[in-house]
Amino acid sequence: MTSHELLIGLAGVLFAAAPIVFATIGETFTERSGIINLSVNGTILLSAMASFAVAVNTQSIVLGFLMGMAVGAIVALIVAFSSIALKQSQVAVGFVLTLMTRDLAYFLGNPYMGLQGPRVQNMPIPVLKDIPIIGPLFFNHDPLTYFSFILIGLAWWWMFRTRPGLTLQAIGERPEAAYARGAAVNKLRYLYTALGGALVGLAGPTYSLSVKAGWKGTISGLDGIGWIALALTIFGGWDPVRGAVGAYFFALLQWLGLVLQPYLPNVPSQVLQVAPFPLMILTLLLVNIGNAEWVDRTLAGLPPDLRRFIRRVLRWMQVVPPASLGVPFEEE
Amino acid sequence: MKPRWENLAFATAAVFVALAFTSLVLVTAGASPFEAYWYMLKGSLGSWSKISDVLVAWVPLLLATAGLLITFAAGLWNIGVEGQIVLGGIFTTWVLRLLQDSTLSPAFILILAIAAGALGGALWAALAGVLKVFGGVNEIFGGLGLDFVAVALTLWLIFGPWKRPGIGSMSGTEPFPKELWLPTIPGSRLSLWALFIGLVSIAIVYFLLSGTYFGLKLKAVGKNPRAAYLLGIPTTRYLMMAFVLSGLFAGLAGAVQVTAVYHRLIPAISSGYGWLGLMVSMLINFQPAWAAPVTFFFAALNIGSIQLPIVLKLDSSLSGVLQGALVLSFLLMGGVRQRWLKKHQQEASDD
Amino acid sequence: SSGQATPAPQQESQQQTQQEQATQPPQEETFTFGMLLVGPYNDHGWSQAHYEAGQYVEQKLGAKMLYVDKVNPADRPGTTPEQLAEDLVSKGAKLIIFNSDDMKDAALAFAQAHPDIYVIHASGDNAWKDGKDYKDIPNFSNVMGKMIYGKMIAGCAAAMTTETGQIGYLGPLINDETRRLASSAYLGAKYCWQHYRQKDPADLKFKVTWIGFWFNIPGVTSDPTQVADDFFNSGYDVVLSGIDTTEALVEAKKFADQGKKVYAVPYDFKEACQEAPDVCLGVPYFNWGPLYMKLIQDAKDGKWQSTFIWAPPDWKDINNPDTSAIGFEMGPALSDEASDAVTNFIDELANGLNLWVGPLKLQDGTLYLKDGEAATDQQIWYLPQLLEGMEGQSVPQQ
Amino acid sequence: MEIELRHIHKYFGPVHANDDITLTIPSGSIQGLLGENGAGKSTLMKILSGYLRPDAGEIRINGSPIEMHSPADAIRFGIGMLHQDPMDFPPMRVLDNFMVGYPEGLLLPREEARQALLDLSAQFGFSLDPDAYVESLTVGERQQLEIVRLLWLGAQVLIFDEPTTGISAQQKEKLFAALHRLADEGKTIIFVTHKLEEVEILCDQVAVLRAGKLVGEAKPPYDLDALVEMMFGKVVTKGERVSAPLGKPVLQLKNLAVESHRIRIAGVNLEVREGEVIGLAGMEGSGQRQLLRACAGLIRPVEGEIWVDGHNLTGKPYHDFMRHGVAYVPAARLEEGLVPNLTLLEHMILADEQRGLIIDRQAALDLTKERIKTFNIRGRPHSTIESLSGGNQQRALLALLRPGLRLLLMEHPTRGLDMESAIWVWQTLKRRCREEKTAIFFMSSDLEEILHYSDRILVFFSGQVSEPIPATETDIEQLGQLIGGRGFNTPEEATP
Ligand SMILES: Nc1ncnc2c1ncn2[C@@H]1O[C@H](COP(=O)(O)OP(=O)(O)OP(=O)(O)O)[C@@H](O)[C@H]1O
Ligand SMILES: Nc1ncnc2c1ncn2[C@@H]1O[C@H](COP(=O)(O)OP(=O)(O)OP(=O)(O)O)[C@@H](O)[C@H]1O
Ligand SMILES: [Mg+2]
Ligand SMILES: [Mg+2]
Repeated sequence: MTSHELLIGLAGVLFAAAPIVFATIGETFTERSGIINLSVNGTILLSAMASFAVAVNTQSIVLGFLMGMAVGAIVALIVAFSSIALKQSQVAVGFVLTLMTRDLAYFLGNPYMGLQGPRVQNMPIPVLKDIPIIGPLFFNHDPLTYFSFILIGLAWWWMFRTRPGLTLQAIGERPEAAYARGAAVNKLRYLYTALGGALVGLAGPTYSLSVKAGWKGTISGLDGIGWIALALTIFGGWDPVRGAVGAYFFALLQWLGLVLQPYLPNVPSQVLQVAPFPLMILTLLLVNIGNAEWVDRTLAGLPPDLRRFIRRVLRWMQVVPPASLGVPFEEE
Repeated sequence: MKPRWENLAFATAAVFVALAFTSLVLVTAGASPFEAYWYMLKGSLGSWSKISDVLVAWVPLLLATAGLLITFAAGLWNIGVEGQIVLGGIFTTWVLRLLQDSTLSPAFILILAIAAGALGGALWAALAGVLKVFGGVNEIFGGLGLDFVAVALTLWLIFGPWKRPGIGSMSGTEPFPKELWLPTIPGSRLSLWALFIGLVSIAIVYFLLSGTYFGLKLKAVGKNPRAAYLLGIPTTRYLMMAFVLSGLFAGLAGAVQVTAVYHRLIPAISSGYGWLGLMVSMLINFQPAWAAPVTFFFAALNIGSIQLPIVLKLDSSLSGVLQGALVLSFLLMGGVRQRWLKKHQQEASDD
Repeated sequence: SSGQATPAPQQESQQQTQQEQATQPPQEETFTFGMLLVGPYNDHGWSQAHYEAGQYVEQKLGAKMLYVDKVNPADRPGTTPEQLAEDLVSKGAKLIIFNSDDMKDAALAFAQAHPDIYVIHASGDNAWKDGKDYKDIPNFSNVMGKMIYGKMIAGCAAAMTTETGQIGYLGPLINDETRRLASSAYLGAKYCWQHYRQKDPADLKFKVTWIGFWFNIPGVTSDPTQVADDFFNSGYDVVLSGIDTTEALVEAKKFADQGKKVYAVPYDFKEACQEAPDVCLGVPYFNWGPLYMKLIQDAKDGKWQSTFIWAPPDWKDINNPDTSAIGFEMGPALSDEASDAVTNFIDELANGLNLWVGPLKLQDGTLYLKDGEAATDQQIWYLPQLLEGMEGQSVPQQ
Repeated sequence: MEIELRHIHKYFGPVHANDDITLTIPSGSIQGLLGENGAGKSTLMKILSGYLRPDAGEIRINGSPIEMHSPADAIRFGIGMLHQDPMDFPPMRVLDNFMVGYPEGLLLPREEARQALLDLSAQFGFSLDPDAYVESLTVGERQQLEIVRLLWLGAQVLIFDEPTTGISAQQKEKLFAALHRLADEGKTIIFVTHKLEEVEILCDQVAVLRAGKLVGEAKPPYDLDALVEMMFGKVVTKGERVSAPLGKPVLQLKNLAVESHRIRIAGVNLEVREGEVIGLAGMEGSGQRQLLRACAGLIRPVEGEIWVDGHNLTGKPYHDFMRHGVAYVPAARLEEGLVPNLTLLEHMILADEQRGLIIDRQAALDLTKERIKTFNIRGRPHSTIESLSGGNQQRALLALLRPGLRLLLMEHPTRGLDMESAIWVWQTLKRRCREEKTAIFFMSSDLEEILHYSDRILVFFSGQVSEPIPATETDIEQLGQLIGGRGFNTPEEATP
């Protein structure tokens, strides 16, 4: 494989990862505010279908995207509402929604199977695209991919560098304290759930109007993406940048899975395709094992230096979820 | 006061909401809701053969649900159940392949194979359990990952080592000889043996969770593991047992799929019964007593929905929409109900 | 037609008795047949081709079609094709079409369980007396179009168009059928490359990438979109699709919009080109209508015989909807000289040009056909590997 | 600012937490608020700080009624509250904590905030590292952080809800000095407590709550007995110190060392004998919890040995300790001690040892009823544990303990209980010591409790452990000094 092909291939990875980046960052926002939206997988399918349908009927890509984001936001708000107002389990509601929206997409999307819809066009950035390496890698994409790049930085900046971002961390960490300091906890939770949902919804049209243009019902090949995004949110330790890195890693593995096919004749193709999932489990294991009680017990038996060393390593890997993730908060 | 009629009222309201929503969806698709429901009913309970088909689908769903009720009792979201069903199917197939040419009696081979299926599911669940209990990996994502791995494993086996002579095909592995099928009622696909396994399993689970120390301790561990530990309950052991038992029933579901439904290993051997089982468990608010009827209803919806494409040219994923709508509206109505009760207590205490 | 195996005499007697019980209904009542489609009836691919053939029979014959689509365990959990077929029978179907290799066992089991119902299994070989697993079931027939010709023509169109001399083949999963079709495409491409473009076969790159299934399943198959992109990115300027979905075409369009000169050839369905006309070189498609027409007519008239039909195109006019089992619809993107060449190639085939003659070696170098030896239908049908000169895997990994 | 609370009512389900409270707090003064547990002090203050909304009544600032719907409003009116348990964000850094809730601006005013933090802490002699993590701070430091934060926000009315629980003697002095300064600057201070001596040295006037009602106000010089009577409706006395005769050793700690990523305790040698009560004194997080847990096998020691009844149980898990008659009673009842959603009955079944596979409900029911009577728990066998009052939850917790225990390890056995309940709890505990020869090993942040009920006392200071001090040979002052670290300067001194 020539270096040029490699470059193009990697650019393709960045392109293919864009929707996963959207979904992951969206979920990161939602969960940072203390709400788990488990409906991601179905939401992406429904928003992909709905936005494609709208785009086909109106021939307007923009309307399509708006539709997709609206769908995402609405589904997410159902989760938020049933948790905040009705005190129902977020996991339960989210899980039902993920299955229901999926079937809804298949049912309502039937008439749009295999139709030809509009597609987002590539938009190379004039001068920049000619820079060696950087150019083809980052500046020869469609607007969505650019937005995915921007979003990563934007999300990180918002969460860790702005005052509202600090409040966001606070309401997810300890809502009662945030409330005592004047934060409108539940209003904000609605807001960020909707925002996160909209970003998840954005992933739909990014597929159906760009990355995997078209709607093919059960064979669209989108089922499963949402779960990956959810896992990446944890893997990223609720940090948009780490989450995005995870998304790129996943897309990269997928790509390697096929470019390596000829070179690894004895490796079943399924192995490379499914590799991200064991890897996901492994990473979750690494970032969580530090919290396990038996580890402490075992460590206590070890000689002091080794013990302290391992402790330090474990604490370094550890990711700690927002303390009130999934816990509803009742304002007086 | 009178919670009896209250519950009834809210339940009916929930059903009504769900039907209303689904009808709306149907109308959007330009179909007559009434017709759709009618044909689904006819297609599921309209004749004995239809009912027997529903029962065929009912058994594995019931088994998966039975297992899930145990993990739910322990406060665990065993989303790995899909993979556990698959592994049950794989292990069963494996044993059948090993022994089908042997001189052992078919009955004996079948028993071994089904036992192996249970074992397979239990092992796969144990894996998720170890990750959760000793690795702190949230069972939802551990299980989910293992689900994907299980599917990949199936495809690999079907297109690789276990592929049919010449062709690896989506139709799965070479079907097993008839004598290795669970005997069915003549003229139907329904196996009384499978039915028996299903009913016994749910009975066992009901008994375990309602009457025994094991069930109560499991509940305690589920609701507050740290307190349970201080009360002297071996928490980790109980969590692991929950996983293993749950996986065991899921594995049985897989075994039934292979020995009584498809008679071979197919790529989609789980038929999504794991997901459906999770839905049912939520719908019945994790009470074993309701598992049998509600799973039957869901199976009926699945079978009945086949009429939609045949008669009305509608996509049968509608059944999934209806099932989802039901569970969702029951959850939401549950919330509404609690608010309502709270408000009434408030008024009661004020005056 | 050539591929048809005529039933042996000693068989006919029992088949007669068969038809006694099978065709009682008075003629005037409209004949109802059922069809089980593995995919969505509107998938713009394999299943839709069957579905429209059914409609064709409906209006030509005044027969009535009942169908169920998405007949696969993933989409219809807890149901088996037998069960669905019985449902159709209970609604009056006298003949059932199973349209996928995946329903092979179901079709056989059903046929054996219902001797009074005619069964057609598309793409199977159990009714083939000279086949590897022949089953003697009077009410069971196989049909298949000789897509090998369609693929040869597609390959030719690719070879006439490619500028880089690199042709990609987007393969589904590896089995006899898919090997057979990919290889046919290669043979067609090689022939036109060599004889019409006067180039050395050694300079023709023909690479097959298997995604692992008929369509994309995230985390399970390779992503056809990525595969197509990868082809186009690494210098392959024509991609032939062997899968159910149209990623090759869609992606070709994307690259074309970016100013690249790339093309694609979809598969299965006559109108497939419409999804992206300006990059479509044409589509080799199945035309099941005439085949079903014949068998259903026979069944209706009580002339049914268990047969294996592997029908070649009608060489007089391969796109004749009433006579040709497979066809090749030229695409808008096919240049004039290229289309002339393709037409020419078709004529040569019509006049008996056979590309399945030796010397041909298998991918691992073992001899497949001696010099001048013509392959038998069996040799072609059960092709054990890809042919020498093709890149890509021949057998699924163990 | 002058604050007026007029006819405030607040209900929690059945509980009338605030019952028609009317109170005027002049500006520039320190107002004390006195009352037993559950009297309604926090509730009233939470209402004043907008955290809770009153069911009836109004709040006036400088004579004009104000509308308050949330803490945000209160902050706007310049009212800030230091909650009973610090309302901060342990995993965040001090500086971030400081900035959470800062009203305006899109960007974080990092530098400005850092300056303000350092300046303000300097003014009050606090030492707060902006970049430290809050979880690594002592309760006292966390309070200090809250105080400077409130001042930075420009609060004119500062509410302190029991700020002195679990802070050292010096920290307490610092705090009081700070409060005086603030009052002198014209700020209005409200100081919530149930410790009379604090009222005495600090408050310009005091109001007393009982069972949700305002039962009286007083100005210096205070008549303490009168205040006590107002608080409890009668005179309450702890009664005589009683100690059980000591028997043979139950628990032996040999050069024990415990370590967590936060703190390390080393070289603990101790022998606890039958019927003996040992109290662990010290600020929260000084290591007493770690030691207590180690003695139950909940934490594995890194060095040394633990012997129970002559069995070496070092490194064994808690359940092995249980088999040797050890029981552990945690402070966080609903988090660690009891199982929410389960009923009293089910708790009894779980605590009782298992007979066979199937539960004999009737037998269990009888047992539960009997226990409910003996431990006079206000609740029914089928009432869920979380619906019980704190005190009754504590009673339930004691009712779950099996008879014939050898060693009982307790965190804050009477936290959240009013005096009467506390006294009752100790009566039952002491009875165990006498009749069952049980040894008790407990930690508490209430020095009086430790002094009054222990035979010997261990004092902890940031991981260092004092020699056991006979309770009869020491007093509050000395303990206060030790807790504050005086006489703890060198490890040698701590553990010779
Ligand atoms: N969120 C709540 N839900 C139910 N009851 C509550 C709640 N908060 C307080 N109460 C009840 O209101 C009464 C007053 O509680 P409050 O916290 O004001 O007492 P307090 O005077 O602060 O006691 P302490 O000295 O222990 O802090 C108590 O009976 C308490 O149980
Ligand atoms: N989380 C809660 N859920 C339901 N009811 C509660 C809750 N918290 C408190 N209550 C109710 O408020 C009443 C007082 O609770 P609380 O624990 O404050 O009692 P208290 O005033 O502190 O008395 P005690 O001295 O027994 O603790 C209890 O009777 C209880 O029913
Ligand atoms: Mg209390
Ligand atoms: Mg208080």
